Parts: sequence; structure tokens; C-alpha cells
Amino acid sequence: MNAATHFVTPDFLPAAPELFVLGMACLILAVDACLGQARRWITYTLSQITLLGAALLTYMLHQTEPDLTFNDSFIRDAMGDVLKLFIYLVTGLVFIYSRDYMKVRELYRGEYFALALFAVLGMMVLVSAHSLLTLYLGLELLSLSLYSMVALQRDSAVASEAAMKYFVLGAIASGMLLYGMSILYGVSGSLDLASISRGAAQFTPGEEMPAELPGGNTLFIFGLVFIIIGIAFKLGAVPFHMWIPDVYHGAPTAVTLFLSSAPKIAAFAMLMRLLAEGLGALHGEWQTMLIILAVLSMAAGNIIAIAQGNIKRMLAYSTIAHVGFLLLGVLNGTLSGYSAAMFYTLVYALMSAGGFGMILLLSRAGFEADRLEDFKGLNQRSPWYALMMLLLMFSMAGAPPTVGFFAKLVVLQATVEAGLVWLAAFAVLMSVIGAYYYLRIVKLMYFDKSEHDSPLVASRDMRIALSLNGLGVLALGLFPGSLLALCARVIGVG
Amino acid sequence: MSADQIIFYIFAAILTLSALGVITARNPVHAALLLVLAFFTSAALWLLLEAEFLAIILVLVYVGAVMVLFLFVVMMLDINTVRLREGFTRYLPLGLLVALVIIFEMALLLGPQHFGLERVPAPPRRPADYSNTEELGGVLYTVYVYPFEIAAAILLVAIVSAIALTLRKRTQNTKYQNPGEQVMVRREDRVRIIKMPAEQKGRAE
Amino acid sequence: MIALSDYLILGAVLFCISMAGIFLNRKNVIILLMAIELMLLAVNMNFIAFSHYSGDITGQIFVFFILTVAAAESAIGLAILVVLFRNIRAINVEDMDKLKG
Amino acid sequence: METLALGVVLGPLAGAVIAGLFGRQIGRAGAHWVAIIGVAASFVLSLLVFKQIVLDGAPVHNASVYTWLVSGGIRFEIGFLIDKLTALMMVVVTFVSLMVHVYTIGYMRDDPGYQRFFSYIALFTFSMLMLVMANNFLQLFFGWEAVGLVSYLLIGFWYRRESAIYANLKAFLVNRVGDMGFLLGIAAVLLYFNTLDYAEVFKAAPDFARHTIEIIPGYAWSLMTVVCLLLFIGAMGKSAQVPLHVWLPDSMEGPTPISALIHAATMVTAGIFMVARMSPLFELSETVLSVVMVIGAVTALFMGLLGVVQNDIKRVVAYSTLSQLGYMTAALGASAYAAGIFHLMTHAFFKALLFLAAGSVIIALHHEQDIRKMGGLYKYLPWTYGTFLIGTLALIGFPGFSGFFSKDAIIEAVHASQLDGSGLAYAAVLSGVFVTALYSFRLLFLVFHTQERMDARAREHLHESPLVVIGPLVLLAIPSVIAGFLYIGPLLFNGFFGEAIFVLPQHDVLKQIGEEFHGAWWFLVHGLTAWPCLLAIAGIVTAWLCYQKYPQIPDKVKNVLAPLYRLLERKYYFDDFNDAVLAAGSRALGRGLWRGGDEKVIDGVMVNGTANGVGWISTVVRHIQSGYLYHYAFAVIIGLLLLLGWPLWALFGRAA
Amino acid sequence: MTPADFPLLSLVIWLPITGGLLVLALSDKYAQALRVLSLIFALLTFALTLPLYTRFDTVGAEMQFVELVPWITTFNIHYHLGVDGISMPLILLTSFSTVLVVLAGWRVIEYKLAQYMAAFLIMEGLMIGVFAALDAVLFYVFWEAMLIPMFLIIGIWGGQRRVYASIKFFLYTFLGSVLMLIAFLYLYYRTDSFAILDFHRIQPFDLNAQILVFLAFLAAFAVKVPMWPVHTWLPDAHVEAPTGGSVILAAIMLKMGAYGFLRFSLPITPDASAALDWLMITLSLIAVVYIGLVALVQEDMKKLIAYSSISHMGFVTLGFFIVFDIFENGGGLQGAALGVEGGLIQMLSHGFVSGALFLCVGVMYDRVHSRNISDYGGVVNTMPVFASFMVLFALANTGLPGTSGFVGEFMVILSAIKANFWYAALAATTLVLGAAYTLWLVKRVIFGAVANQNVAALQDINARECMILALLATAVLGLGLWPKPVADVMHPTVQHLLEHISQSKL
Repeated sequence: MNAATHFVTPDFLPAAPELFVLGMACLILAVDACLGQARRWITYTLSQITLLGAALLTYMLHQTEPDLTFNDSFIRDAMGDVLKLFIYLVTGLVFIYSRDYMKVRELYRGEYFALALFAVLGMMVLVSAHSLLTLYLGLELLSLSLYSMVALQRDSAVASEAAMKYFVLGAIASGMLLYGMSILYGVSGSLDLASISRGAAQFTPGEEMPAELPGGNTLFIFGLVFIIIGIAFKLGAVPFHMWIPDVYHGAPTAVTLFLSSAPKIAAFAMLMRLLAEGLGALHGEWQTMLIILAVLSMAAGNIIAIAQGNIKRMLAYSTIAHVGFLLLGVLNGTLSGYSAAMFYTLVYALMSAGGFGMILLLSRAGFEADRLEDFKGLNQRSPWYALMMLLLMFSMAGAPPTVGFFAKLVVLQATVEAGLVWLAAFAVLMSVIGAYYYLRIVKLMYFDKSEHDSPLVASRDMRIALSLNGLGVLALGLFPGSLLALCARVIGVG
Repeated sequence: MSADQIIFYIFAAILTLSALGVITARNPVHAALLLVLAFFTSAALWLLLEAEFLAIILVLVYVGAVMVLFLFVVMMLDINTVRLREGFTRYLPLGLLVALVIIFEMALLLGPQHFGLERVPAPPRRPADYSNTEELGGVLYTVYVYPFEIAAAILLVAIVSAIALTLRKRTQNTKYQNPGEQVMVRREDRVRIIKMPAEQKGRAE
Repeated sequence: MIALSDYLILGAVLFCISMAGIFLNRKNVIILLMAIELMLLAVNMNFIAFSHYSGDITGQIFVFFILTVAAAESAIGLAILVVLFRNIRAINVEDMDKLKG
Repeated sequence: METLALGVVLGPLAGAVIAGLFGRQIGRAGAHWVAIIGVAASFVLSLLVFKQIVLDGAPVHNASVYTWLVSGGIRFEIGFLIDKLTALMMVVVTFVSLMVHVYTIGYMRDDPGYQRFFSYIALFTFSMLMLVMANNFLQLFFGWEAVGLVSYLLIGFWYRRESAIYANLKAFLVNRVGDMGFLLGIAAVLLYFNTLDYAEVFKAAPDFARHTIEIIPGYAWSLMTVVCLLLFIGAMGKSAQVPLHVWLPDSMEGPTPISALIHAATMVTAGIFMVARMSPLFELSETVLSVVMVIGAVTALFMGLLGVVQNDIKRVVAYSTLSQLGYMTAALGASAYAAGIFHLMTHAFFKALLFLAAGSVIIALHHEQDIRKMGGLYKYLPWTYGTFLIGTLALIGFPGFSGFFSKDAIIEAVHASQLDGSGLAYAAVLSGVFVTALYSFRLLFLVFHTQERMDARAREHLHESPLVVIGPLVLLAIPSVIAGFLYIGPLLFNGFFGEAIFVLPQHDVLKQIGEEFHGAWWFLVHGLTAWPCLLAIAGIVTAWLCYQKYPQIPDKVKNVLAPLYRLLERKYYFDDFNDAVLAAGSRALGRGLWRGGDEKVIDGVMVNGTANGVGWISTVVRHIQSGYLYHYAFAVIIGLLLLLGWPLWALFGRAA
Repeated sequence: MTPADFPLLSLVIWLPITGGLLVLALSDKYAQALRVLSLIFALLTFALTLPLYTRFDTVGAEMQFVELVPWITTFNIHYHLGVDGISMPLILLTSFSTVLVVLAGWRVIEYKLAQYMAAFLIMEGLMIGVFAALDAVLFYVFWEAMLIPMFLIIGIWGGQRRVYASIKFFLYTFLGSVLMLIAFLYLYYRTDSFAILDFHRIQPFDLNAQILVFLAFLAAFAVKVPMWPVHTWLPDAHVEAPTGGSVILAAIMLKMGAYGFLRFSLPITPDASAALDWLMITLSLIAVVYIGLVALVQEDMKKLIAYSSISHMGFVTLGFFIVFDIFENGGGLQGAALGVEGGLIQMLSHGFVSGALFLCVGVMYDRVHSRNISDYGGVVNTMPVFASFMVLFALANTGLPGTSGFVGEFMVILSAIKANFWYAALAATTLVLGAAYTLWLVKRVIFGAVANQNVAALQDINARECMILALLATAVLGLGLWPKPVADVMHPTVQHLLEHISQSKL
């Protein structure tokens, strides 16, 4: 009865990246404590090194067949590795973009990087969680870091308000998730995803109660509801999206940038782990729920975004709309659908990083470039960055030849394959509405005269990264094959 | 009606009432105290469920630490409790309705027809020498070492952010002594002799 | 004998009370935080009940971690609350309306 | 033959192109020499062709020059069909055209657009030749439209004149209405004959005589009737038959040589030619023949009447042209195609003559065209007067003059025709003779006799026109006198046209007339006592009384018959109807569709309406995001309820 | 000459795009270099498209100059190019018009010249791509990507209401095309391939599905053509766009819709097309008559020409969709071919004529800076050479025989009567309406006495403009006097197409 007696030391190697990040985060905390503002660059460099090292480790450990360790509560599989690599990549971009911005706002402190790294750690745990427990802990590690990052700008009323709202709603959501987990635990008698899916496999619609599972059928669905609420909240699907606009708007743009990019990848992983791996057998049940969420998200996101005058808020609503599209890929419940959704997520993370990066580029000391008008006449001020933003915007709108188009293409393909042509049609109509507000930004940049034509000042690495980000959106649009193939491979299509 | 059933229902009743009290309390301090009560009662209920360790933890950690923290904050931010109840009653019906509907739905699913005794028989009592704590401890540091590490990280994050958010370097409106200056001080810095005419009476007022 | 369903329903009731609290409470953020604690308490109730009736320790482990996390969570929550109070000199829910639309 | 034909058409084309593109380089003289040489060459060649075809009786030449397009299994060719009809037309066209070219040198002497003018008329000659020499419908349509184009350009030649550019637009549009029918007719031909080549179509035509077509489902109409009606609509446009005649009077805005060449001698007769060309088709539908005859007769009479009240010298001649075209058409309707063509030829000579003479008058008076400001000119312009008199006599069909033979032949033919409406038509054409005489001599008296009404300054500049003007007049006067006498026999009664014109025996009125025809002399003598002659005389006398002897009579008549007079003055209100109803109406309709349909409904409601709708929704819906935490929490709860409904349904709904 | 396997199509697609990027990289300071470079690339591209015609094999109906490279293997998407008798002439038209456009923008554009030239060059590549693509996704990518430069052209160099016009243009067309995308995805779902030619082979294909797919395609193509009632973006776009933009819009973009009907709607969903041809014919005739009347009352020259474009495109769609009635009436493939080829030739002719007319308006606009008819009058007095060109193109617009405008209308009317007399009759009204609005425009703008001092001060066209217009004039007259060489290219393809769609897929 006592597990300790026949206990074998688990294999730590698969978790090497996690451990590395944890260690480095602590190190950075310690180092940063004894650094003056002048030598803050050390912290920055260390953070980047951390990501780099983690990336190397993840890459070296990468292989197709999964490793389970820590009593199957940790899984390292191909999908997880790819997602982690993208998390590192996006976070790296975030660090680059946000540096100048943070400097001029006295936010350029060690805590920012430490918390961000802890958030990354949380995402990694989430990505490779294989039991409800680790999944929950990873989620909390991520969320808690984000809550405090949002509030990091202590003298800003809106930031703290945003943080408070984020915190309360986030807590409610994790409470719901937990409740769902408790139900799942109750009906499947285990926290391990594998055994949960085994339990779910006996799930039989129609007759009410399989023998050995108390509450069986309906209880599974009951738990599923709460699980989905938890996921939907993390993704920001309507009607669990309410935190997104306020938080994106209130948080310091650098934090918004982080919020909007990497955690979405983690949220997708959570979705995959819980719905696909854990409750894949209940696909017939959660498909309908996801359809409801997707329809609401696409409609609300796109329509409300039109009325926004603040670009951070507008992008927040566009995030909601994108989440709706992402769900389209998932609700088919097929591997190709999952890989489509994964592709969409990764692409979205890149686009969103670029988009907020542009806002950071335009912002200066004491001036937040978060009104749409601030983009007026960018084409005169800097044709190059206007072009980058143009690419990003059209990519978000889903217009070829940018990668955003292929993202939409593949999820729509999954939808049509699922026989939901009406849903696909609805989705594209919504995307047309969406195109309007992306166009509006292009219009401001190209058709209008600029109010203040001060030249754009930015560090070289930021300029390079941003350009690469924009061009990457185009290049991926011209040659999406490799990334699509990668997603398909790691999800295990074919 | 066996003894522990009676106990259960009593405690359950107290728990429910105190929970209601928490959300309806006019004064946050009362709310906090009622929450403490709720924790105590649920700790008792957990004892019924043979989760001694957790029951203790609940009391120690929660009541001992968390709730004290709550009270501390409540006290620190002295909030005027006058207009605390406005709007509450206006939305009460709706709130109750929603709450009742959800309770009803949940009860339908969680009710006896799924989890009654005949479906899930109560497990036999543990032997007297059984130690819940030992069992937990046995697995906690072995099987669950990885979650344990993460929990540690979470606590670290909590510390870091708590500090980062609340700690303020008091630069402008705080005064420190500088002994060096105190030693270097000279008479002229301190006193200045000024001549002034003697005051007339009644001027001071 | 106490049926598992009793505990579950108790948990459900707590859960709903806490949600109602969050929805009904228009004034005091602190009470929101307390309601969240209640919600976690409800969840814990479920876990422990399940773990007891299925004779499986894992549920209790989970509760242990939930408690830990909850502690950290409330710490951060209160920290944010303090920051908020310093900024807007109030912790009324209705005063948190700068961000909307 | 091939090369000959090509030479005929390419001569004028070369002239047109050179004079048009390099007008500035070659100068005025260069321009008119190029053009005249081109046309003269083509005239000579036409004479050669005429000799070979008619006199030497060479076989009909029918060959294609190049394939324009192959599509849908049909070869659209550009080619020539040269039979006697064509040969005759070629000669007439090139001759008149040549005359006009020469005359133009004088008439346009000091016009800035000299080269342009020559390039235009040379181009016109080319187009007209293409039209008459066509061996298929496509090319016919080509020439058809091309002459229309040139007439458009030439009417608007003085583009600064508002009236001119109004007239040419009107002319083009009215013609387009006709062309619409014409094109549909061609399409119908293609539909059934699956070819556009004359020979093949005519060969196959009899098989389709009984064929019916249901344009309106349920109503079977004879195919031939439909086809020929459609084709005739085209002819009505070009040959200015009622009601599509309205453009011709206005076309007098163009320079006089144009009025002579295009709007009297050649282009307007294209319709006549076309119908004659299509005789194998028209013969197969008596309905159409009656229609043609009646319309022709109506035009002949009523357009003539209008001539009586006109005061612009050119307009009077123009209306006489209309009425003469009506005679030709009537002849066609009576299946007397030969008579029609015969009148076409004579008319070409004397009408060109009249116009050019009128032009000479206009030159002398420095572009004064109002006959009320003329009078007594005979002593200043003897040559012009003489030639004008000849033209007039020919026009009214004074015995012996060319018009006499052709017109009498027509009247006889109509008289002899058995078709429905022939009686009406006969009455019309007969009374038309009187009217013709009346207005013609009214014009003659008012211009050359009566007291001089022009102002003094104009008077002392009066002098006879130069040789280049007089020469053509004289050259045209000769055929105007003798052509009729010479050609009536061969042209009408000796089966001159042979297979070029096809007449069903039961329609062949000329054959009947021909039976008691014993040579031109006999015809002449016989004619002296016939109605037409007497009516013509009567007309002359009336004109003499009213305008020479007692000039006050007309005003009296005017007052007595005021309404009738107004009717004539307003030209039967055709123009008013077109302007007020058709033109204005379509513009109003267009504006309605634009403002109402496009801008209000489609753009306003559908397009911008949707956009604004979405925008409005968004501004409303965004307030759901109230900013209050408890609303957010409530949203979560709502979502929970929403999704919780699902397992409950699973629990009970599924069970049930 | 090029060897058979030489990637000619790729070259003519990517050469101008590269050129565009090069130009973009060049700063506006080197304006002259910019112009010359752009012109060189445009001419080079045009020169390279000529072999497409000279080396075109007019015997077979199969695709030629084919290139097939895997692109996105997971979805079995290929980089698949090729041309047949339908697309090849349009490609030539594209490269030809681009040369003109570059010349037309020579001195006129000062603001952001580099971006202007780049936009057109890039667009040229994309447009050629649209006509050459044989893979649905590739097609869609080109089709949509093309909107972006056009959107910028209208928006940056446009007139007063340019923002409204550009956004309207983009959203209108975007809305149409996304539905087409759904259709593609459905067809992919049916065939597991995005190859257009595989779409053609779907068998059997039940009618309801066909109708849905057809309607999806219709949404995309009807907007592009544009057909009534989704045409209202065009007048705005034309009016606001700079001259070059209008030319490209009218000359090429409109053709894409019609091309789409031939490439997708008809062959993929023949039964649906047959079932709905009444709708298409009605819309086409509405376009001819209704729009003709609307054009009559326009006060803005560009708007008038824009409406006349819609009206002329009505002939194209009419020619395409009467085929089924012709089949019924026993007109056979031959009879139908006349209409389809008529439509195709009408497309080419309209490309030349409307392009030319927009250039003419541009010429006047550059001098007077007004598009209102009322601001002109008697232009011929001061610009005789220009006036003669303008009149020529106007007459071509009225479909005068001898000009290209006649050929298409003639053929379509001839075959329309095979379907139904009244189709032909209504279509023929364009003889009157077209003449009315065009020549009335000419009367008010070109003829008459000099209207105001602006007109009095006009300078006649310079050598550059004269060359542009002369090029177009030769094209117009050439196609009008001898269309055979062009039509011959189309025969096999059209024949094959008609054989294909005459078989039911049910």
C-alpha cells in the first residue's frame, strides 16, 4: 500500500529543460538583486541565455516517441517539444521588443525577467503535463506570474485594475477547472491522463451508466463542462473572454505582448492534453460545446473590435476572434484538425508578437502609441515598418500571400472535413468583418498624413527582430509547407 | 440516524450558513471571521473523511496564515463600510435564482442516484494504527517530487511578486540619519543669533 | 452512514454560494477573494470525499497542492489589492471601471 | 476582276488615309489631288467593271478577299459580289462622288478643315463601295456602319456649331436604331441559314418560305416575314423612312457637298439597294412587301408636304429627298426593284445636281441659306439657275427628264401591284407628284425669281461660282436630262439585272407594264396624258400662282389652315416626341435607376447599410464589456449554465 | 526561342515581381532611374510573354507551358502553372497593359513614385499568376494577393473619396472570394486534391452540392466581373483610382471574374450552371440595359466609362451562359462556341478599349484636374490629335465595325439569337445605348466651341502619350479588322470546354 517502499528514482533527463529554466530563474533573481540599474543588461542577457539553453536542451532531447517519467505525471513528446521551442522563440522576441519600452518606464527590473521566466516554466510544465495535478500546477505557475506581471507597473491605476480583474476571473476559472478535475478524478479514480482516457474510452453515449464507473456517462460530461470552461477561459473564448480586453488594454504593452503570444501556445497544449489525450473519447460531446464557443468568439471578437479606438483593445478582440478560428481546427477531433489548430496557434503567436511589437516600436518615453491614430502616416515616417505592419495586418486578416491565410485555410479545411460547411461559411464571413478593422490600420498608415513625424528610434536588435518577424510572416506564407508538415508530424498525422 | 450522520449534518449546516455569511457580511472583518468558521467546520468534516493531515493543515495554514493575512490587509486598508450593501439586494433575486438553478443541476448529477450508498458503499474504517500523515508524506517526496518542486516554484513566485508589487523604496518623504554629518556639524549651522526689538504686549495673540 | 453524494452536494452548495457571492458582491474586492477561497474549499471537499470513498490517496495529495497554491494565490491577490488600493484609494468593485467597452 | 475590284475600293481608301494622316504634310492641294486621283481611278475602274459585266456579259464575280473570322464553324469572309446591280451602283457612286470631290475644291476653298474633309469623303466613297460590293451580310453591315460613321463625322464637320454636333449625334443614334433591327435580321439569317454568304442564303431561301418562327411563344410567324422586317428596319434607318426619317433634315448641318453625296445621292439609297439585293428574301413575304410599299408611299407624300413649308433652301431639297426615297421604297414594295434602282440612279444625278446648285447659291450668298433672303438670282447666277431648273424639272418628273421615266415607272408599278395597301399607296404616290411639283417650283421661284430680298452688301458680292463648281453642275445636268430616256428600256423591261434581282412571277408588276411598253418614246408620249404629268403641271401652276403671281395667297392659306400649318411646321411632332419622350424619358429612367437603384437601394441599403449595421451592432454590443467584475463573473456563470444544459440533456434527453 | 521545358510562365510571373521589389528598394530620389527600370521590366515581361503566343500549339486543347512542382505536400498543393487558349491571350493583355500603365504614370506621379511603380509591377506578376495558376490554392493566393497592391494604389494615389472607394473595393471582393475559398475546400474534400483539372473531373456530383458550389463561385466572380447588383464598387473604385489603376482594373481585373466562370463555374458545376443559367442571363441583360441607361446620365467621365465597362462585361457573361439554351435548341457545340469565343474576344477588346478610354480621361485630367464632363467642351479645338484618338476609342466603345468593340458584341448577339430571340434583342439595345452614352460624352467633351479657359489652355498630347494611344489604336483596329488569329487560338480550348460541360455530372 505504501508507494515509498518500492520506489524507484524517476528519470530526470526528460525534464532537463524545465529544471534548467528553474535554476536559471533563481540564479537571475539572485544576480539581479545585486545589480544596479546600469548593469541591468546582464539580467537581460542571462534571460536570453536561459531561453537559448532551454531551446538547445529541448532540441537535443527531441525524439518522436514520447518519454513518460515522474510516475507518468510528466510527458515529453514531439508536440510538446515543438510547442516549447516556439514558446522560447516568442518569449525571446518579447524580451527584445520590450527592452526599450521597459527602460523608459522604470519597468526594466529583474522581477520582470524572473517572472517571465517562471511563466515560461509554467508553460513548459503545462505543455508536458500528463496528469491533472501537474497540469494544474503548471497552469497556476503561469497564471500567478502573469497576474503579477500585469500589476508590475505599480503607479498605473489601469494596470492594477487590469491585474485585479485578471486575478479574480482567473481564480474563478481555475476554481472551475479544479471542480471539473475533481469530478473527473471521482469518476475515473485517477489523476493520470492515460487512465482518465481509458476510463473515458468506456464512455458510451446512449445508455446512462456503465457498470464500474459511478456516475459514468453523464458525470464525465459534467466534469467535461468545467474542464472546457477552464480551457476556454485560458484561451479567451466567448463568454469566458471578458478578462482579455481589459487586461490587454490595462497592462503595460510589453506585458500585453507577452500575455498575447506565448501563453496561447500553452493554452493550446492544455487543450490538447485534456480534450484530445484525456477525453478524446468524448469528442462527440465536446464538439458541440466548442462549436458554441467558436461561433460566439468569432462573432463577438470581430464585431466588437470594429468599434475600438485603442489598438491594444482592438487586438485583444481580434485575439478572441482568432481563438474562435483556432477552435474550428480542434472541434473536428481528427489528428489533421489538431495539427491545423496547432499551426494556427503558432502562427497566431508570431503575428501577435509582431503586432504588439510594432506598438512598442512606436511608443516612446511618456507616450503610449496605443491609439489607432498613432499609426497615421507611418508610411511617410518609415516605409519599411509600415510594410512590416501591413504584412502583419493582412496576415491577421488572413489574406494571401501571408501565412495568416494558410492558418485560416487549414482550420477551415478541417471544419469542412467535419461536414460543418455552414460553420466554415460563417467563419469566413466573420473574417471579412474582421478584415475591415485590419484594413483600417493599413489605411491609417498609408492613406493618412502623420500627426507627429518624429523618426522611429529603436535598438538595432529590435529593428532586426521586428523585420524578421514581419518578413517571416510573409516567408511562411510563401512556403508554409515545412511548418505544416512539422505540425502534422508531431501531432502524428499519417 | 447514526452519530456521524448527525455530526455531518450539523457541521454541514454550519458550513453552509457561515459560507452564506461570508458573502453577505456587511463588514469584511466579519466576513473573514465567518470564513475562518467555515474552514474550521470543513476541517471537522474532513476528519470524518479520515483526512486528518489535511484537516490540520487547513486549520494551521489557512486559519493561521491566510486568514490572518486577510485580516491584516482588511485592517491596513481601512475601508469605509457604510455603502457596502447598496445594490446587493437589488441583484439578490437574480443571484439566488442562478445559484439555485446551478445547485439543482449539480444535485441532479451528484445526487444519491449516482453516489448514494448503494452505488458507492462507504469504505471500512481504517485501523487505529493508520497514519494519514505518514501515507501522504511517503508519496509526497517520492512519487510527487515533481509537483512538489513546481509548488515550491509557485511559492517563490508568490514571494517575488508580493515583494515586487508592494515593497516601496521610501525616497522622497522619509528621513534617515547621517552620523557623519552629525559629527561634522558646527555651531553656526545650528544657531543663528538675531537681534530683534522687544515685543509689545498683546502682539503675540 | 454518510453517502458520498452528501459530501458532493455539500461541495456543490459551497461552490454555488461562492459563485453567487462573486456575482452579488458589488462593493468589496476582499470579499471576492474570500469567495474564491470558498470555491477552492468546495473543490477540496470533493477531492477528499472522492479519495476517501475510493480509498485512493491521490485526491488528498491534490488537495495538499491546492492548499499550497491557494495560499500563494491569496498572497498575490492581496498584493495586487494593495497596489490597487494605493492607486485608486478604494477597493470597491464598482470603482474598477476605467477599462471597459 | 479580283484586282479590278480591289482597285476600285482601295483607290479612295488610299486617298482617305493619305489625306487624313499626312494632311498637314501634303498641304491642301496635295490633299485634294490625292483624294480626287483615288476616286477618279476608282471611277474609271468601275466603268471597266461595268463594261465587262454589263456590256461584255462577263460572269458574275463572287469571291472572298480574306477570312475575317472563323468561329462556331462559320467562316466570316470579306469578299466581293459583282453583278449588274453592283456594277451599276459602283458607277453611280463613283461618278457622283467624283463630281462632289471636284466641286468641293471650290465649295470648301477657305475652310480650315480642308484636308480632313477630303479624307472623309474619300473614306465615304470607300465605305459605300464596300457596302455595294459586299458578297455577304457581315461586310454589308461593315459598309453600312462605316457610311454611317462617315456621315456622323461629316454632319459634325463644323464641330463648333452646336446644331451640327447635335445633328450628327441624332443621325447616328437614329441610324443605330435601324441597325439594331438590321443586326438582328442578320442574326436571324445566320440562325437559320448558318451562313452569311448571299449566294448560299438566297439559294436556300425558298426552302424556308413555309418556315415559321415563334418569337413570342405561341405565335408562329413566317420566318421570312420576321427576317425581312428586321432587315427593312435597317433600311428604314439608312433610307430615312418614316418614322426613322427624323435625322435626315437635320443632317443638312453638314457642308453641302455632303448633303449632295451622302444624304441625297448615295448613302441614303443604301437601304434601297439593300432591299433590292435581298429581293430573293423579300419576295418570299408579301406581308413585308406591303409594309414596305405603304411606308414608302406614306413617306413619299407626307415628307413632300413638309417641303412646302420649309424656308431653308437645303432643307427643302432634303425633304424632297425624303419623299423621293419614299418613291423608291414604294417601288421595292411593289416588287418593282428595278424601278426603284432606276429611280435611285436618276435621283442620284438630279438630286446631287440640285444640292450642288443650291450649294453654289449658298456660296454666292456667303453661306446664306434662308430663301426668304433670296430672290431674283437668275440674272446673277445664270449657270446655276439653268442647272437648278433642269434638276427641278427632273425632280418633279417633267416629261422627258430622267425623273419622269423613273417616277412614272414607279407609279405604274404601284398601280399594278396586287398587294394589300397598294390602293392606298397608289393614291399617296400620285398625290405626291403634285406636292413635289409644288414645293420644287416654290423653291425655284423664291430663289431665282420674285423680287430680290437679300441685303445690299450681299448683293454686290454676288457672282457666278468658279468653274470647279459649275463644271460638276453641268456634268450632272446631262444625265439628269437624258439618263431616264436612255435607260428606262434596258433597265426596267429587258431583264437588265438578270439573276441579281429575283422577282416571283406573281409579283412581277414590271413584266405587266413591260407588256404594253414600246420604247422610251412611246412611254414619253403615253406619259404626257397620264395623271402624274397633269398633276405635275398643276403643281407648277399652283406654285406660280402662289409665289410668283399673288405672293399673298400663302399667308391667307396659312391663316385658314392654321392647325394644319402648325402640324407641318412642327414636322408632325416627330422630333418633339423623340426629344420629350424617348431621349428625355431614357435619361430620366437612367437617372432614376442610378440615384434610386444603384445609390439608394444597392449602395445605401445593401452595401453601406450592412456596413453601418455591423458598426452599429458593435457600438452597442461593446457595452456588454461593462468594466464591472460582477458582470464578467455573471458572464462566466451564464456560460456555465449554457454548457451545463448539455449534460442534463445527455442525462434525460438521451434517456427519453 | 525557348526550349519546351523552360519555365517561361514562372519567369513572367516572378520577373515583374522581382522588378517591383528592386524598384521598391530604390529611393524616390532617383526618379528617372526608377521610371526607366520599371519600364525595362515591363517591356521585358511583355517580350517574354510573346513566345506564349508564337509557340502556342493551336491543335490540342490540353494545357501548355505546364510547370508542376510540389508546394505544400501535407495538403497535396502544387505550384502548378499552365495556359490554354482562354488564359494565354489574357496574359498577353496583362503584360501589354502594364507597359502602358508604366508609361502613363511616367511624369504624372510624383508622390511615392517607387511604391507606385512597384505596386504595378508586382500586381502584373500576380495577375499573370491568376491566369496561369492550375492549382486552386495557388490561384486563390494570386487572386487575393492582387487585392493588396490595388487597395494601396486606389488609397494612396486616389482622389478625394479614395479611402471609401479602396476599402469598399477590398471588402467587396474579399467577401466574394472567401466564399469561393469554401467552395475550394469542399472540392478538395471531394477530390483530395487542389488541382483545378481534378475538380473538373468530379463525377458524380449531385445537383444541390453543385448549386451551392456554383453560388459560392458566383459570389467571387460576379463581384469581380462585376455583375449587377454587386457592381457598385466599380464606379467608386474607378473614379477614385489613379489613371493607371483604372486601366488595370478595367483592362484586367474585370476579366478575372469572367475567366473564373470559364475556368471554374462552367466546367466544375455544369449542371448547376445549366440550372441557373436563367439567372446569369438575366443579370447579364440587366447589366447591358440597366447599366447602359445609368451610364447615360453620368456627369463624371470616369464613372461613365466605368458603367460602360459593366455594361460591356454583361456581353461576356451573356456569351458564356447562353450555351445551355443553345444546346437545348440544338445549336450544338458549334453554335455555343460562337457565343463563348465572342465573350472572350469581347474581354480582350474591352481590355483595350476601356483601358484606352481611361487613359484618355487621364490625359485630360492631368491637364485640367477635373473629371466632370461639364468642365470640358471643344477639346478638339486645342487638342486635335488627342481628339481623334478619343473619338476612335469612343467609336470602338460603341461597337463600330472595324474596331475590336464590334467583334465580340457581334458574335455574342449572333449566338444569343440561337438561345432566344429576345436575349439577342435586348443585347442589341446596346447598339443604341452604347452609342448614346459614348457619343453624347464625345459631343459634350470633345466637340463644340471651346468651353472655358482651361480647355483653351490645353496642350495637345506629347510624344509619350501619343505613343501609348497609338499602340492601343493599332490593337483596337487590328483586332477589329482581323480577329481571326486571336480567335483561332481559342478554338480547341473552347471546343474542349463545351464538350466537357455538355456532359451532365449528375
